[in-house]
Amino acid sequence: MKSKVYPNAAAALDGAVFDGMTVMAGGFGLCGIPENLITALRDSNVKNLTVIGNNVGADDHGMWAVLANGQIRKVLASYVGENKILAELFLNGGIEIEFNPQGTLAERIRAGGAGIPAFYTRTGYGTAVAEGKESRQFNGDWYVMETGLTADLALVKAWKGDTEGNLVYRKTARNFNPMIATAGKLTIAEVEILVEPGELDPDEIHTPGIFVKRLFKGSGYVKHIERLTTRPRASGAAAGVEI
Amino acid sequence: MKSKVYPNAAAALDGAVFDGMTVMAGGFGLCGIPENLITALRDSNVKNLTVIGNNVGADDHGMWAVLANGQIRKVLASYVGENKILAELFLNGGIEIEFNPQGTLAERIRAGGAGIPAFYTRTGYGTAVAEGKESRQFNGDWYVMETGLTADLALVKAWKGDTEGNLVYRKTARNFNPMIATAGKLTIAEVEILVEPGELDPDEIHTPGIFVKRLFKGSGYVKHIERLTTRPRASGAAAGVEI
Amino acid sequence: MAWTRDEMAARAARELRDGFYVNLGVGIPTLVANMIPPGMKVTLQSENGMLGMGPFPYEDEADADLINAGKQTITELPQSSYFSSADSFGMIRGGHIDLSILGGMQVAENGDLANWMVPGKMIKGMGGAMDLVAGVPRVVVVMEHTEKSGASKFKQRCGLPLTGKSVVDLLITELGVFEIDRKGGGARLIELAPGITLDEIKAKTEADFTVALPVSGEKPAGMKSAAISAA
Amino acid sequence: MAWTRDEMAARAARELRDGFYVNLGVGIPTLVANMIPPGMKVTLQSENGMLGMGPFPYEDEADADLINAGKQTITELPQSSYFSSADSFGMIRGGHIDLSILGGMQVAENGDLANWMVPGKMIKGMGGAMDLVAGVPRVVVVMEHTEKSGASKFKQRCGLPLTGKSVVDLLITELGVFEIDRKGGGARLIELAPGITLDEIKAKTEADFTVALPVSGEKPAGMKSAAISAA
Repeated sequence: MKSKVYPNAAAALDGAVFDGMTVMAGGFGLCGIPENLITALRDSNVKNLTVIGNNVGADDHGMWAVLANGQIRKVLASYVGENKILAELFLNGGIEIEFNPQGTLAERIRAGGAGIPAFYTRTGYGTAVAEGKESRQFNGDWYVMETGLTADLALVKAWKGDTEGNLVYRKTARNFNPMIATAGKLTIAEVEILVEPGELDPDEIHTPGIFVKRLFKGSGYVKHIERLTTRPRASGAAAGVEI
Repeated sequence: MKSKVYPNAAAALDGAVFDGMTVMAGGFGLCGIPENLITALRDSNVKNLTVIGNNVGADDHGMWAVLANGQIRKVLASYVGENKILAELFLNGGIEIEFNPQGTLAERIRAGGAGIPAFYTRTGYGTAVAEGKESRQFNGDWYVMETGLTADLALVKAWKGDTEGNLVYRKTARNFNPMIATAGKLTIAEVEILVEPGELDPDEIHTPGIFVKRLFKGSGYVKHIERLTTRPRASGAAAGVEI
Repeated sequence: MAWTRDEMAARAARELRDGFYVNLGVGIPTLVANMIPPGMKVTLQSENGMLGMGPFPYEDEADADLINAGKQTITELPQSSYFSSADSFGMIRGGHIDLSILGGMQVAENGDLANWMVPGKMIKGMGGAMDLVAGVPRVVVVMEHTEKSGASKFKQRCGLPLTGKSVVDLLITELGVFEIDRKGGGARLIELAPGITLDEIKAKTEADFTVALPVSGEKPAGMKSAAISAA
Repeated sequence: MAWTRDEMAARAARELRDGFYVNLGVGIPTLVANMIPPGMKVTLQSENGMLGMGPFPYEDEADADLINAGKQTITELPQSSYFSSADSFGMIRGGHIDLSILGGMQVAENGDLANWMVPGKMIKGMGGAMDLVAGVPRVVVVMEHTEKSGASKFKQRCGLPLTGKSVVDLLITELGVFEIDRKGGGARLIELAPGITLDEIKAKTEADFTVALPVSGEKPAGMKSAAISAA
């Protein structure tokens, strides 16, 4: 079988991108984002992208680079603060943003990957989010119908991966990555540590290899921290300072 | 805080059962079933139960005991072979069975635990399973609406658990347990190995403790194998014999 | 004298119960984490995928892979667990979190909440707020009682786009505390900050509310205030 | 001469492709696991929550916590992973499994499949079969061509309750192989078992089908057979 392992992000992305495509990318803020793949996506210069993810990077970081390069036409996200270029593009009509409640976005992506075309959620009932959607009562409560989401390309970042594409995430860098891994027609993963099959405990694999068609060992991780908050060594209290 | 840990199944079940209640139990066949809790449920003698699970035990094993004790009025399951008493009860009208496709059952339980009152699936469209349910087209394909399931009581079996209720399952004994843990108004877990918080890797916890209100260390596990299939030491082939 | 931010957080902390799993929003609600009574076990959920949030890290401990929903670096505890965003919001939507304490821009007397956008301003997005108010069985909002203009933020009806409809159970402002019957509709004032008079809070409140203050000697209840329109 | 069970499984194994993720049903389909061509990488899924099913265990290795969907004891491989039933059927329903090979009671010329119940007999349940045929993009059914009575099991229309509507892509019996256009409808015979004549298979088949057998010299296609009613 042709190996799933590629030498780097550019090689892994080769032949996988086209103008007008829909791309999902994992991450919450800048935590757990596929840094190498995002850079390669920018370098590919594909245009008119629809990008689905919880955020769209932050000034100078992450998906911001693709945005700043003028490649994005539409965004589906739950929160886009800390991103001046996006704010400008949005206000002058240069970009379309569809806001999704974070849980609805996560569930829509899971549904897309799991063959569920639509589901109902109480989230957003009676708000602007429900406009144009079916609202319906179950057991006396009102719910909104939301549809599943898939993408032409799904980009995820894991901590460890084996050559079969099995992935393990680390701490809160897991976030949207597991669902996004299931929702791409083509899913590419970058990992910090690439191991051989058998080195991951099969009970502890978060994303089974079936979902990952290509993967590579990433390099040069920045892992920029958006809000470094700490507490002094002397104190035992939870209160801390933002640096 | 009152500890979540109970000395045994009977103590954990105390005050949690009542006639006419709905009970979910984890397991696939006899693999990963909450053996101690099922025995305690039988000993409780509560009646008119609705039992939700993939199967309802097998002759002389598992939920069969509760069935043989005349406690079950209705069953929701995907497969009930290997169970003579159930077959007899069903044929003479002594019990109601609602058959659910296995994936639909798993997803209905997940939905119930995740606050999703209904979803659509292609599974069962155009079959007896779709009768009386809404069928609907999305993107040109037909789907059936299925509803979420919850229970008054959810019984699960894990391999390891800590005193906070965090659970880890082992191999294919995971099966329906993780979703069922989320779908009970009260969820009780039995574990083979009970540990202190910090002994489970937080990245490897399958069921976060929030879902588990009571737990105990089980004992006397039988773990009956329904179909022992092996291969001879000499052979390297996958073919084997059923013993 | 009106409550300070810390005092508002302390009042919100009185809503905690032993064994609760709680989600705290950014701003004043975050301060509640420092006010969990000694001996009480409260587990904090962070909707980006963690249960059992610990304190901020020492400077040399900060880990880019470990942040809360406010994107601040945090730490884990022995009982912590991590999970995906889908599982996290399954937990929230499924009603497993006992209590959510959030900030607000406007609250209406029927429990409607607006806290995610102001028309004409850049929209940042609702993040997880809509899911939290829709899914968590008990929602406490902590906010300033009035705009800088003096306009009441506790309204007969929210003017701003809603985060959720009939979702707020308790409103804490610097002037007092209101209980809201999110099913039946209707608010009642149950506490006043020290030195705040009923007349003052009425004057600064647009919402209709009844009064049920615990006073020595008598317990007023069902006293309907006049509706006071502001702005 | 009609194919044996092993030969039917071997024919089904020819549908495997390098890199495929495959789900095998009980009965003849299970035999396909032993017929994966050398050098070809095929990963077997078991719908009770495992990818990368290994061979049966040595007797002293059998583990009650490690079974397949047929409840047989199995083993794991280095690349194996375990997951919940919800995740397993998300994988199936989401179209991530490349191929499903299943047994059948009846198949219709439009791709309908019946393989889970016979009215009047004790119903055991459909297990995962309905999800597999609904979710997997390519479904191969391996079954005997006729009942013991001689009645054709490849029908114009299934008489038994359906497992799935328009779900079968390929039907393999001991007499031959039929391709089914599950979208457009219509079946065509593409192979005959050695020594089986077109007349014989026509006589034993109720379904309408065209013939597109690879013969030396010519390639017949679109030859419409007469509908032959059985039973």
